[in-house]
Amino acid sequence: MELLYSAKPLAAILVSFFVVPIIFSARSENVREAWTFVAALLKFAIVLSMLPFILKGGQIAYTVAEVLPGLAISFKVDAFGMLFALVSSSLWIVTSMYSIGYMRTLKEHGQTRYYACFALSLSATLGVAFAGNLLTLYLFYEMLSFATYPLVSHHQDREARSSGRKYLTYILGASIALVLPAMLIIYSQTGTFEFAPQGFMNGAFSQSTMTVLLLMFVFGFAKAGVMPFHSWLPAAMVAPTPVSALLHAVAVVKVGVFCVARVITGVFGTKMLASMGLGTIVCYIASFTIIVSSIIALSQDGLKRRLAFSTIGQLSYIILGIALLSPSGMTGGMLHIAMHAFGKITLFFCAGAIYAASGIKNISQMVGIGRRMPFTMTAFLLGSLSVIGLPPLGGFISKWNLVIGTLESGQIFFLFVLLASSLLNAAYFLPICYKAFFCTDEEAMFERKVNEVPTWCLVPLCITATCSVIFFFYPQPFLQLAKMTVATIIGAPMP
Amino acid sequence: MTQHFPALLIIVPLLSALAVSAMGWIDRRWCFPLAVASLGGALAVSVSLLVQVMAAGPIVYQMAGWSPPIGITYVIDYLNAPVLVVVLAAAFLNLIGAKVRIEAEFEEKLGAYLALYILFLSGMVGIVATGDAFNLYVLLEIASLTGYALIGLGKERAPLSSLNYLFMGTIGASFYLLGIGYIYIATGTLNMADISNMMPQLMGSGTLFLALIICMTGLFVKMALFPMHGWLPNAYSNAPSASAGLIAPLTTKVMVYAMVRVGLTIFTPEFTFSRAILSETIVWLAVGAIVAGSLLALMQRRLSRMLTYVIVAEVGYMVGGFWLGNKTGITGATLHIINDAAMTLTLFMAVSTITWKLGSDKFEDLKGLFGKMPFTMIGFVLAALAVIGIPPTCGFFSKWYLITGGIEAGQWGFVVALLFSSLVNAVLFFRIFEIAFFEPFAEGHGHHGHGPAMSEAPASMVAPLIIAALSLIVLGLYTGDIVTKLIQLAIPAGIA
Amino acid sequence: MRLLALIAVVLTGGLIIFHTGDLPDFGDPNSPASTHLSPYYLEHGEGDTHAPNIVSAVLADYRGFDTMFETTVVFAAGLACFFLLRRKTEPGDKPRMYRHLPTGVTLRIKSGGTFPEEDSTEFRRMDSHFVPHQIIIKNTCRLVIPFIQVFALYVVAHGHYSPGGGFQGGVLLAAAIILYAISHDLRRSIHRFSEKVAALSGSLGVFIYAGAGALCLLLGANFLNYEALGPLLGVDAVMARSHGILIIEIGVALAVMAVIVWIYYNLSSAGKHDEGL
Amino acid sequence: MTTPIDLMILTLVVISGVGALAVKDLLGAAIVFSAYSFLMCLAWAIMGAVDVAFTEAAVGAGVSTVFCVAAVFHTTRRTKD
Amino acid sequence: MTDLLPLIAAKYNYWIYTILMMIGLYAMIAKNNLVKKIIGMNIFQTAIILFYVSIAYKKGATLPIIMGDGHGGGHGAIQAADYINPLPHCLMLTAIVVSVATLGVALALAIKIYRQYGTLEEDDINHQIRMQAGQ
Repeated sequence: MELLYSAKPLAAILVSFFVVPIIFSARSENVREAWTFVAALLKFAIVLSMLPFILKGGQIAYTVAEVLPGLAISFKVDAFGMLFALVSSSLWIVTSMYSIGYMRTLKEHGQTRYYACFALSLSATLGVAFAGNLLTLYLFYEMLSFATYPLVSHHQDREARSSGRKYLTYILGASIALVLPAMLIIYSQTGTFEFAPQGFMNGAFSQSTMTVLLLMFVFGFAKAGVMPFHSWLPAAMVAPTPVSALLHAVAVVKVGVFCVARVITGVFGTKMLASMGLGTIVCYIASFTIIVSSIIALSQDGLKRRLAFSTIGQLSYIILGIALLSPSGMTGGMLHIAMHAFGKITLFFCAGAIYAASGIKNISQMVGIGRRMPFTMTAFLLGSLSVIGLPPLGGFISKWNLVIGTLESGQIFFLFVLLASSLLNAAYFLPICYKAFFCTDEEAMFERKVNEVPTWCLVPLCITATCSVIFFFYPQPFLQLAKMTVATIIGAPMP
Repeated sequence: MTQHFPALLIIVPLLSALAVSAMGWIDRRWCFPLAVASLGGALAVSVSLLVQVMAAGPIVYQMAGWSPPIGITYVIDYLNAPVLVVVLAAAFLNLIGAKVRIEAEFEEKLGAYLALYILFLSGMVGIVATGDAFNLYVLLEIASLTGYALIGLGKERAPLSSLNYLFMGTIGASFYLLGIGYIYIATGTLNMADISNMMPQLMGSGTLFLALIICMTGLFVKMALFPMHGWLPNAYSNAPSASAGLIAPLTTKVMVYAMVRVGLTIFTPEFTFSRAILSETIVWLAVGAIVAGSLLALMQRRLSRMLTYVIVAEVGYMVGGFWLGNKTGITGATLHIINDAAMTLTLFMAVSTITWKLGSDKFEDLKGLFGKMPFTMIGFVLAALAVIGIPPTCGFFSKWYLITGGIEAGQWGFVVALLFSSLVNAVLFFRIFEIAFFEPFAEGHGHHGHGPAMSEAPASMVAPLIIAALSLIVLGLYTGDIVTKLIQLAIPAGIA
Repeated sequence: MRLLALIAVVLTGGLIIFHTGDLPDFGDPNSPASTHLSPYYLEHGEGDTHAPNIVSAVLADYRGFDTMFETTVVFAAGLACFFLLRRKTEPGDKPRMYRHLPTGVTLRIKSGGTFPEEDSTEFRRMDSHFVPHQIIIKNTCRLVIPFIQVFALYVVAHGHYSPGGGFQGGVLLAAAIILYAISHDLRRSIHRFSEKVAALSGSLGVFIYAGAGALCLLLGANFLNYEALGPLLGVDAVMARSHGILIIEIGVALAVMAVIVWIYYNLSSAGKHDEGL
Repeated sequence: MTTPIDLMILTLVVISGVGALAVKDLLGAAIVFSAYSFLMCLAWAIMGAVDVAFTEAAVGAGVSTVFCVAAVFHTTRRTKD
Repeated sequence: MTDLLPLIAAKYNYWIYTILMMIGLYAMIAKNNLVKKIIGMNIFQTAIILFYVSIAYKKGATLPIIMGDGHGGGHGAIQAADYINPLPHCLMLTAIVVSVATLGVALALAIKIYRQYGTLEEDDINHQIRMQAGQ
């Protein structure tokens, strides 16, 4: 494959970085939000401009500075990174549209800070997506943690503080206490961090050490929400809904998963893991998370909390898919990043819309809301179907691949895990939709005055919902990107 | 003229210190411009020296024109050229940043204060630049004496803390002097290079080993290594913040530099690390320093006091890194001298700015500070990230080297201590961020109006702070160059 | 605490005493200390600097750089004491004692009262802790002080040939002034040799030293290399070094005298420069 | 035959040093300390360090003592140890 | 006696300096009165000076003042062994100056402290500080 040296990745990252001072210095709200849009569109455009080259099987690399001997802050855009970058940058546009509606409807304070931090966290996200080596990955991972803290504790009340504290304790603590040592040990042995299609361990460690290191990474990237390092996510739901939508359904959590995937494929190498049978361990951890989180989700009454637990489960799908180490499994996992993103963000948008329109957070009070807010609830239905993984929605494709993956790797147990969890998903989503639409008038809990949310909120969630329908029929370019990634991994010669 | 730059490094501050103190009696308005000009000049000289060294290798300057063993020489090499630049830059930034405070607090004694300030600096510069073991002692005393004075005129407990500092400082300096005496007995010379030439014949000498121990003890007292750290927190937290911003970044780091110099240049590494028992003990002392410093910092309820304990821990980093005795560790220690100076400078300047506006640095008074003083807090946050060790700030990379060195040397205690202190630092600083981020709570679901009105300190205070803060990132990004182009060359070949 | 200190001290002392065994015997002429570097000074010292007193030669020339900082240390100490102690006091913040000369009555004027002006002929200010006038002490000191000063000047000027030099001479000069301040009273000596003069001449003294060095540098030689002064003074290199030594000795003497007096003023009056020892 | 004098004086030095620290009156301590300095200066003179001895005589026995006395004069003579 | 003396004399100075240094050190750490501590500090420093001076001494050598004809004529005729080592002497001149400078600053601080707390006893001062902190 040919390698192209270009500053485009850096540009894509810095766009939203440089918009921050402008946002701070903006005079009026409109100017500020206009700039946010400009940044989002620019970012997306740059990412898009790199797409064709990547699809041709190329890679784009750029080195900023060599900070340690033989170890630089460098970017490398490959298919996998591209996939993630596409998802997050495209969804930022939608989300910023949505946040304008949401924040203005609720008259939130400190909106300038809000938009600035949002832009920062997007920079960090793309940085992770394009990271060329483990150091860069870690760098932007930490940057993301800090950039999102003000967003999580946006309301600046006691609840926000305790949640923010929890958020940082988990994410920062895990990354410093687990990931950093693991990186150091690896570096002191191998002396490099450059991701390689088959990893760069080359048997530098014994099996037991490898196991410990792998677990340090899987748990250390706490953003992936693998149990028991998951409970920051429900806590983080105190944030304004757009934050939960983009960050805690797409950017942050997916960054965690992405990091785990990167480490598994780029650092350890699938063949080595397969030969040592370490993938299975991760699979078991993931499936445990999947089942337990789904069961917990059933018991949640707060809509956002339920969504949060569902997210935890879905994240573990991706990890499971990667850790299956079988072609379709990995394809499914990577594809699920995109599909789940579109599905889940729709759901969050809807939750936010309901709250903005009626001030309701709890599911038990949502009986009959579908009549007042038909569009919203339709979108909600589509989103939940996609997350459950039913045709004709995007979620189906990724889950299908996952199922095939379990068969390929011949581990039937995980097939049942997937099916069971799908049933559970259905169990905690469909009742909401049912109650929302089908109920007698006296059951309906809404007096007439509740109406659809402002267009600023409505349009985005319709867009995302439609997208997740489209992706069922035309899952490009994500499918191809995922396949290409898998091809490079599988097709690579043994080190 | 360029061949005289090493001398100018001292002459410029010295003469201008005299001029400033004289001006204090004649026309006080000239004091500050003179001081700034002299520091700027010295800074420029040091930068050009750095360039010269990187281009043409070490420079040796013979004072009074006497060749090395007979006369005193100044040696600018890969090790101290960057340290010189950092020391001067730190003092320069702090002077500009503290202008408002100095003129407000010492209007009567402005001349004396600035003269002491510059003399302190010239002492520090001399310590870094000199190639003569005894000359180092004299300069040490200059820096210390002026330091006591700079601290002594501070808040209520300052005189007592300053006197304790004076006692400890004198013990340290005298021990160093004694060590030099033992070296002199064994070798008959005071010139560093000359001594190191003689070392190979004297490998087994007990006298020299005693000299090593005594010198190191003295320097450890001066740099406040763990058991001897008692004087530091009081002295630094009670000092006038203009002085704290000068002394806290420089003293301990320069002392660590002196330790590196004594260990690598006077006693060659072969000798310094020849007794495993010594190295082991000191590394464990460093571990103690790191752990104790971090824990004590957790107990503090005042920003400046907390930072002083952070310094105690940082000293542990550098001492431990050096006494690991392997290339990576020493690289880390040397790199950390530079980085830590920058971090401490930024932190103390931020604290000085905050106290200037709020009149206090107690935790409970910091509420809503992000709203009040955003720019100051940006600087503070960057520095905090550096101390915690988050890339791409410089703190991460020196810590990186230190930990890798610890792994190579198999000093797991040291490695664990470093990671532990990173975690503790994270807790420390986020506790503050939290207080500063959340205003006094308004009940209900957070939809209350905007934060407190922004009341930022004057630009003359904030701008240097921001510059210092940005330098942290720049240093971080250029770590590769600093290490490969300077520090690696400074470390003698004798080290694995 | 005391026990801890005792243990620490005994351990350190034991360590050092234990090691004295390795040291060369006291006064052993063949110890490396006496054989490596010092012979050069002894054998070439006079030839290089034309100063038979080798200590002066080493002090002021070979290691002149150290000595410059030695002077700076004194100067810094003076600054420090001034900086720490000096308090401006306006008259009338505390009671004062006066003697009415014609009648010999002592009277105490409380704060806020009106004081007679400083140079009044019939009132003389007295220290509040009154020491009876001791005519003998006063006059003896009057007698002795000039001789002390002459001797001090001799010590400074003759540092090349005999023990002594700028520092000792400066201390002697200072001692003379301090003696005056003690035998009479602080105010009068401050009147003679005021604080400002002390401070300025202190920095002037150090300036003479550093300036001489810088002058050499301007003349193209290394810092403090007095040979460069030769053409200026119209003598050969060796004599130039000798003269250079003299110049800086004078600088040191000036600085030390001024600063030590300055420190004494501040210490003896706790920074008020009002009533001293 | 300088040695016995040498040893004698050094012993005296130690005694006076302990004395200076033991005296219960600060003014007395200052004076004893000046005696200590003077003995020390004698010892050095015997060892041939005339310049050092000269300086010590002027500084240690002279100026230092004056400083100490001045300080004591402005603080207090009383002490517990 | 006469044959015993040299044996003692060989190391006597080093013992004395150690003892003095330790006395000073002990006073600095354990004494309670600040002025006493300061005196201890000076003893500590003079002890080290004594050490250097002892290094410099040579048996059967005279003062380091060349008795040549005064015009650099001493060349070659000078035997280094005849003169005491001058280098430590001038180092110690510097050390003495430093010690007196330190003494001055220390006393200044002591006066300042007395002005503030009205006592020189460390434990009283600490007690007062604790009282203030208590309120």
